[in-house]
Amino acid sequence: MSDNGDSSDKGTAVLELKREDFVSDQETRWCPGCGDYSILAQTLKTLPDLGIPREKFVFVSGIGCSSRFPYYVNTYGFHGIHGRAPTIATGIKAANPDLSVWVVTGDGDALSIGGNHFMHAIRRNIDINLILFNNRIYGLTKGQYSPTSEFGKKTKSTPYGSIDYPINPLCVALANEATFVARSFDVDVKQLASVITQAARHKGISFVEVFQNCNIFNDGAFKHFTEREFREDRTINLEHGKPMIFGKNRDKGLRLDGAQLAVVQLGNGINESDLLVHNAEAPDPCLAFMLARMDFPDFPVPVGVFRSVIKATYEDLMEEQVQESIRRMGPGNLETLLSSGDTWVVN
Amino acid sequence: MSDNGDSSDKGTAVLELKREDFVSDQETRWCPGCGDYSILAQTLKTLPDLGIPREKFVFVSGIGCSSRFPYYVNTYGFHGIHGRAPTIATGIKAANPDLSVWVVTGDGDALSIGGNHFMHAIRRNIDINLILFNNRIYGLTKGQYSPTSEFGKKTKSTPYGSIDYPINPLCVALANEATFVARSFDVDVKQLASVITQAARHKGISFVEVFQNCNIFNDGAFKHFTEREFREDRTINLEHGKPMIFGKNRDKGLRLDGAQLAVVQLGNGINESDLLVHNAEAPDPCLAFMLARMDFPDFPVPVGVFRSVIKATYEDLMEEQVQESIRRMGPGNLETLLSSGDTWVVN
Amino acid sequence: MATVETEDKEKQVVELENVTIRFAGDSGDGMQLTGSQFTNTSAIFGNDISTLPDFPAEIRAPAGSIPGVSGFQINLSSRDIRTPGDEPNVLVAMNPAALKVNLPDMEKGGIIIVNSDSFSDLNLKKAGYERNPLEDGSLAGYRVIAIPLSDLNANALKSLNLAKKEAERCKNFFALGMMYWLYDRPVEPTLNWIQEKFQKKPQIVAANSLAVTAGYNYADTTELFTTHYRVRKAALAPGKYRNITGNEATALGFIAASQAAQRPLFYASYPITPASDILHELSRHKNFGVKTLQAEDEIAAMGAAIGAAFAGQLALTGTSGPGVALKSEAIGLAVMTELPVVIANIQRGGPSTGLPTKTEQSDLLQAMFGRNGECPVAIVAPASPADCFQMAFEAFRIATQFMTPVFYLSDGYLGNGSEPWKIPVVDELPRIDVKFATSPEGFHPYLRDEATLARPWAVPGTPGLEHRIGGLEKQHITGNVSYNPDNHDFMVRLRAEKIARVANFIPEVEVFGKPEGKVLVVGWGGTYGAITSAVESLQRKGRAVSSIHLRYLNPFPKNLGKVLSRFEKVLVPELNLGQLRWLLRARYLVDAVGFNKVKGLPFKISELVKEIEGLL
Amino acid sequence: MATVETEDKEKQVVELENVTIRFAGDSGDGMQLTGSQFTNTSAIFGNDISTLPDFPAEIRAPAGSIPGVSGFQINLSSRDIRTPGDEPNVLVAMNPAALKVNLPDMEKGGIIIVNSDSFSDLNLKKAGYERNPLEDGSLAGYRVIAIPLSDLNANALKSLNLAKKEAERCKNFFALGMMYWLYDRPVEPTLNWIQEKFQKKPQIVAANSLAVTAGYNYADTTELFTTHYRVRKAALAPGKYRNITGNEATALGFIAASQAAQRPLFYASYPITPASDILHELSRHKNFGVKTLQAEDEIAAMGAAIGAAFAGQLALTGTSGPGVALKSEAIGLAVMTELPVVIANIQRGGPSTGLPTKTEQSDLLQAMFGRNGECPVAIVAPASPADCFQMAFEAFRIATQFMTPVFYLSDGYLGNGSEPWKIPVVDELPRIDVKFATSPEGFHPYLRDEATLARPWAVPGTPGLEHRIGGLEKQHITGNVSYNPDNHDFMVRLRAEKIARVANFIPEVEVFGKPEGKVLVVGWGGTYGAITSAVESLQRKGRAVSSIHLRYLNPFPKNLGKVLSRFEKVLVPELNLGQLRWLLRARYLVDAVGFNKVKGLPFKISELVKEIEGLL
Ligand SMILES: Cc1ncc(C[n+]2csc(CCOP(=O)(O)OP(=O)(O)O)c2C)c(N)n1
Ligand SMILES: Cc1ncc(C[n+]2csc(CCOP(=O)(O)OP(=O)(O)O)c2C)c(N)n1
Ligand code: SF4
Ligand code: SF4
Ligand SMILES: [Mg+2]
Ligand SMILES: [Mg+2]
Repeated sequence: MSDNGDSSDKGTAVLELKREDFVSDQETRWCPGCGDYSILAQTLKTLPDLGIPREKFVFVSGIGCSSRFPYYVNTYGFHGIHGRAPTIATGIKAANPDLSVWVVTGDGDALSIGGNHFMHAIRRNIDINLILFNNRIYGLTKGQYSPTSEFGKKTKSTPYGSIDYPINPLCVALANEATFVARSFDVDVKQLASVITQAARHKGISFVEVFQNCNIFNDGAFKHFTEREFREDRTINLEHGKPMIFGKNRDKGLRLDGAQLAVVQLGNGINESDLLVHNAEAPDPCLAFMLARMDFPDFPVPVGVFRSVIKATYEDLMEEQVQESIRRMGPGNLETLLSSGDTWVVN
Repeated sequence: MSDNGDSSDKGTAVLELKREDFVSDQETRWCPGCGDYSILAQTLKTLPDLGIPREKFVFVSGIGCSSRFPYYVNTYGFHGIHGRAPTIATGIKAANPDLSVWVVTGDGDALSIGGNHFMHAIRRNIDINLILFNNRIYGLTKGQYSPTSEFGKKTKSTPYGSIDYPINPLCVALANEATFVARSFDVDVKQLASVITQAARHKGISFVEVFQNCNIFNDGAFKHFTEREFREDRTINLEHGKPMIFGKNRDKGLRLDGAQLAVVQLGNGINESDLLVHNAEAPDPCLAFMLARMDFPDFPVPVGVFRSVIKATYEDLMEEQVQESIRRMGPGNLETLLSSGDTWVVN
Repeated sequence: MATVETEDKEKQVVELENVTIRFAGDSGDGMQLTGSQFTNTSAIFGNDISTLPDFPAEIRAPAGSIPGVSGFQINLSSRDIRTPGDEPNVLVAMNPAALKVNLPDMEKGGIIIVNSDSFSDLNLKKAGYERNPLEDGSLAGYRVIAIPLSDLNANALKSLNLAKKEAERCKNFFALGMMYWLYDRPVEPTLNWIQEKFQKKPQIVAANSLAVTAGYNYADTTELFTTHYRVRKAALAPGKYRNITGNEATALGFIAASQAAQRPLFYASYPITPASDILHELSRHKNFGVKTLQAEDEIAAMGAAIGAAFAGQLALTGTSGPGVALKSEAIGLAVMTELPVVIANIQRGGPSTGLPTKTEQSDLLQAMFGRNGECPVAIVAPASPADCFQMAFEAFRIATQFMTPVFYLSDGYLGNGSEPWKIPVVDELPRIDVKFATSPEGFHPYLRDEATLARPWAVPGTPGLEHRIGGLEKQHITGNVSYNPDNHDFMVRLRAEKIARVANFIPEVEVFGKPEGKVLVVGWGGTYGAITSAVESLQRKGRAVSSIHLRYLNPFPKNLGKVLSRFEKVLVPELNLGQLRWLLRARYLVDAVGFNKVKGLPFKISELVKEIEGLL
Repeated sequence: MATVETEDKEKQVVELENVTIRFAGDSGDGMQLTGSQFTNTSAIFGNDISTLPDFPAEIRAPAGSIPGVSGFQINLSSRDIRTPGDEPNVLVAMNPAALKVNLPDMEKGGIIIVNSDSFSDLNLKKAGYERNPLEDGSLAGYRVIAIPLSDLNANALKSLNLAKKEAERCKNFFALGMMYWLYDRPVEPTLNWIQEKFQKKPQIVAANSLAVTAGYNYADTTELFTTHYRVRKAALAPGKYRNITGNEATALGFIAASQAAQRPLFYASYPITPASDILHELSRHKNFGVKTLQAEDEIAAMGAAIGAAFAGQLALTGTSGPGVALKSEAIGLAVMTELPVVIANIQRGGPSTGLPTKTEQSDLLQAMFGRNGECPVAIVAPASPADCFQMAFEAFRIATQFMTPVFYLSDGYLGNGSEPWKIPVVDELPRIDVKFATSPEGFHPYLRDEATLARPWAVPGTPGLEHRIGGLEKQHITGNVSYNPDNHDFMVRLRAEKIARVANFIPEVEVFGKPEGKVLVVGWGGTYGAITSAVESLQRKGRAVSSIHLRYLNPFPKNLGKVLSRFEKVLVPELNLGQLRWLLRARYLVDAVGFNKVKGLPFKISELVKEIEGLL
């Protein structure tokens, strides 16, 4: 009794889809220079190639600058309330597993007011693509610190510096055994597009953290590792099956010393074979957890796909129980149901 | 301007405190045989020895069988609403850092409705002792599955089995960089008492998960490793500075193979020196994270103190900003404040 | 109570028009089970019945203690009744605490059957008795029948040589058997039930069955009982019946709506007393395409329901007052996005955690106004356990016809109470026709139906209808975000008008009694039975009182104002401080007076009669 | 507008009683800054003023676009005024979009000053103009003064050879300078302000200062301006004044309460428009012992406030409507535990996310009823930006005196609007005496004060007073959990009575005008200024209309019923669909009629005058 319906037949012919088909008629209302534009652009670039008819996409968001996203994508969209996008998306996907459901959220939306739903959507492994625009600030409310803001951050609400320690969204996702965990940043458009595509293709919860510059309230929050000149030296792109090498000259790598990661310089005795080889499909998330905790300056900032494993999804398990019940008891008969239990007749 | 007041002088003479002083006049209303009794008993045993006057204790709880706890302790107590105990406790501790604030919560209370507050209390490292009574079921509402119930659990609300994957509270705590993380279970009273004491003495958030048997709705949930005959073989008690040995005959241990933990049999070539030595004070929580993920049957179930590190606490940082402001600007003068900015006089 | 003497072989039979029995004992004594067995048997036998379970506070209390007492009251009658009865005529008390707790409610001179074996010094102490009430004459005003139930039961089961504890567990069945004899009912239905229920445990089948028959035979032979009683069949309307609780009827009503609308039911909920049983019930019927989601909290449940509604399912969430408080922000989103979501609130004692296991009607104004902004929703409320079926059905009929959230206000009394239910004929159920938008031709997400002002239901997956909705103010017709001042004013009034128009699609309120007179009693929700019975008894005495019962609270039925205006006085009895009264006064400027009881208990007919007489 | 001609050396000066000016431009053009500078200067100069900022929707819109327009309206007068003015007499439009958006509000024949440099084809298109309004004669009805502001400003700053973009940024100061000349105000206050503000950036100080003076001189010399205007000092009550916004006054009021009570202020909040400024303001005053906690969400903020109240601090949480919805369950807990917590709701357009940056009064019934169970709280609401100080203070006075949560209902109009504030003399502020329980002698957590029914405030850390509270029903006096039916009924009524008694400790409502007559206009909150001005103007014409303004919404002042009864008609203007009206009707059975505007904008005096006249 699911909603798959027959939409796919009369559905928009998939192959013909172009970027333009996904551009809505609403004018984008982000500040000029906002990192959100780039994420929107890469998403619009990705959608046509997924082989999914346009009408089967649903973009759900909470509240925040980032959460304006659905208005700019010409698919079904739901601009929800603050922090609750994962719950709305869960309802949509559970009701109709045939849809491609996306959540666009911010660091405050997902990790402050929405932290609990974030955690539970992940642990249920419901097949949703959850993209977190992390600008380490509350943009829409004009510049208070967020759960990902660095400790001691001076903002409108913390003139003497924030006193809570930041949350690492990747670690929280991994602690909840997220089956797909990735990270990217707004200015590396190629890598961003590839990560979004992989997230979309993954069946199960796909969590992508995107470092996004808020040039109005938190400008340059990431530039110490995103700027061209030292990007290669200060970030490492995790690629499944590849050794963990980074640096302009591809001369640095990651190695495991005991239970600790270490940055090593390649050459004089140390070569590729000594380095960790990234296995995104490892059932055990512990190494991914270690990688997720790496940060500049001690380590390169890791991006790419940390984890990608397969596990039965919430909506499939739910649908299965329905089908299984029908198989076992037959399709529900209302008459029988109403008169179940002890009955008697009065004439 | 904090509330420390002078209560300590006229405070109950600490040294004289006995268990009885902490027993309230309310009759306990848990089912006979409930694991909660044991946790209460060990807590009552612990409190007198902490050197804290009775009036400085505050026990805060949410809703659930476990959350009835404060009524049975003759200190200040607050039986809150479902899932919100950490927020109330945060308000109390932030308002008056001089108090010893405890949160008693259940697996549903802390991880289902209260998951977000749980996470944020931990990441703020506010000096609260948070004891989670994990019976892997909703007790008070008479037996629905909880976030820690095993996958596929048949309960009143899931006659065909639950379809969400369980949360590991220790992992979530560690992902949020909890400064004190421990685990115990109701029937190992000595270990339980020691863990509670260490939690109480730790400055900063202290998170303790206690496996607790609900003999009415989830009886025997833990007996496969808690029962005397195989407890030593199926659990391992983590002790700081000690090698990770377990087993009736202390003949099994844990070793690190690459980024993986492995159970090894001592003897023929393998001896203590090959085993991991537990370092609860390691700044990096990754190994603790690995240990926290161990579970029966592949591994022994780990108990004891996983992590215990020192980090500035939320309430101290908050108090410091107040004192610092006073130092820098002098104690606030209302007259000056009211007439700050451009003023003019009308005669 | 008209009693007729007749002859029986050795013991006399007394005919009763109706009798109220209360079973009371320790939480562990299985009183709820005993009560419902007696209820079923009586129902099947043909009596009209009404029941009132009374659970102990959520936490289990120690055995034998006052807080541990669990009760179950049954009113059975040969004429049609509407309440579980004001005062028990008979009390079965399995221990001293049960006696202590329930004695105050008893009819003077009533029958008290106690298990004398349980009156140990320890149990007496636990119950707070200095002296044994069975011996100190304090029960002089009642007909006390003290029976060594535990021993008798143990002896009866000797043959099975069970552990003492095992045998003791059956003693409620022994008591049940006795009551069956005393009220002249067959033991078979219970024997069959035991058979089925414990199929896999022959031991238990044997033991329980033996206990029931032994109890029956004991009562038959012992000298303690000189008479037994007969309550004849009631003259119920012809049809097929079953006994049903309000929560069961609610669940079935929602499933029926889903069948009538040919849309799957989606239930997202977070457990809470007294609503959890709806989740338990619905989760068993997945073969009807029902999907149930136990959410991480009430907000998530509401969010998931909104998502499911957007996706085209019959979306439902259920909770109690505190949960509604949490959902309120999200309910506002459902109002702004104009999606059909039913919010079932099984009310309990408030404020805050309040009295979680007791009944109350104090969430009406929360349903009306408990959101930010001008945020109107429709509200319906069932009048009796069986009526829950129809009003649950109505909730979805309105929600889908008007594309609006609808509050369904039941309560603990309705949810846990039971009565015979005339099972509706499926083909006679009203249809709910849900039409999805399908054609892009002139489609606009906020274009409206002229009669209902409902916007189209355009579900994801439909080609060409891609659109975006959300919580920001919507532009009329296009549904685009609009900050235009006039548009906002227009939309705020339009949302209000849409709900007002629901009044065009609900029945007018019917007056019970003369259409005018001195006093009109106005009720809503679970107080229907008590109010109607009270008014009826006064009408029999020729008093100028009538009553109406509102099952539609927002909007009100169109004729309500006219009806109110035809009476000198308006009395509004409520299990709150006067919430409906408040609405009536504001809307109709009628000087309605209240009769308010906030004790976690339903009204007694007698107290209503007294109150009404005061106004006559 | 009484205008007096006088002689000036070469340009004539016209005296005005008051003038309404609106600065409008792109979000990036610094209009809020320009407006507040003009405001301050006028205030210091001695005019009475009232301002109305109008922010664009939360999201930044593209430069030059309609949604990107930001406005700031100032009403300055030589007599006392209460509103920002109905229709601007003067509009300063920095670009076509600003003209397009604001023209409809303009007084016919008013002055329009535009930056002609910004009327490029691109900008015209962005604003949706087919033709250039400066050329197509569409502005014939106004006195248009088109000035190449950008160029003039650029030239003026040449000497500093800044980047073009840099210079362009100063053009608002150039415009400000012009306006200073036009309205005959000194430039010094702004020059000083620039000096201070940009100390560390001498470049900017130079540029901005230069721009201001250049603008002033340009206006002085150009032929475009033939006259300038003078608005004399207003005859305000003697005292020391400052210009203050409602949100600032609110923050100061709470700090003042904390000082008066000698208890530290604890503010827990989650940012939300338009309440965030209170968090920003309070977080700057930690040297008053103020602790501010930015919580993870509104529920956590409420929980933390409850905890802080339990711990003995003046606990405060602030938010807007959607946040209140989330807090509602926890507010119930504060009611049950009877702890003093102030909940500040800076209302905005609803329902749901609604119109986040616009003003509205639609959360009154939510404050009254938005919780499960019978859950009464006290409610106060300031009447003007400056009044926020006193009512914030009052909120804590009531909360601590009665041990109850108190709602403080402000709104976006009050919060962001400003007016001159007569700074109170600290020693003349009322005292708030908070007494903590200290002695175990006969201490009971729910023992009550006879007059107020307040329970004792016994804070953790006090030896011998250890006790436990929570959300379950409390036993009278002992505060132990109680499931007793009569106790529940008693406590429910007692909590209601406690709030009712607040009426004994608040001022009676004063009638503005004659104590009886044909029409009584009843208002609350931010509509005070417009209503009073409208009524006053009609009274001047001798019409039989009076008004009252309610700053205490629950309970109502004791004399309210009597006051209402003395008028033939009662009109209740509200920026909602009639929430106060609803309460008045229910409570007093008075047939109050409403005048309701839900456009996210304040009332205009003129529309109120018209409405009232309709009833006279
Ligand atoms: C219930 C509720 N609380 C608070 C707000 C105000 N609010 C809107 S967005 C936001 C945070 C935005 O930060 P983030 O999620 O990081 O998104 P960003 O704007 O940075 O993209 C807040 C606090 C709201 N809209 N609703
Ligand atoms: C807002 C709200 N939602 C739901 C409930 C019902 N409720 C009470 S306790 C509980 C869960 C109890 O489980 P847990 O936290 O594990 O505690 P336990 O009883 O197992 O000790 C629930 C769902 C409530 N009291 N309040
Ligand atoms: S405020 Fe920051 S995040 Fe928001 S739109 Fe502007 S630049 Fe982007
Ligand atoms: S239901 Fe379970 S958890 Fe609750 S008191 Fe009983 S045994 Fe303990
Ligand atoms: Mg952000
Ligand atoms: Mg539990």
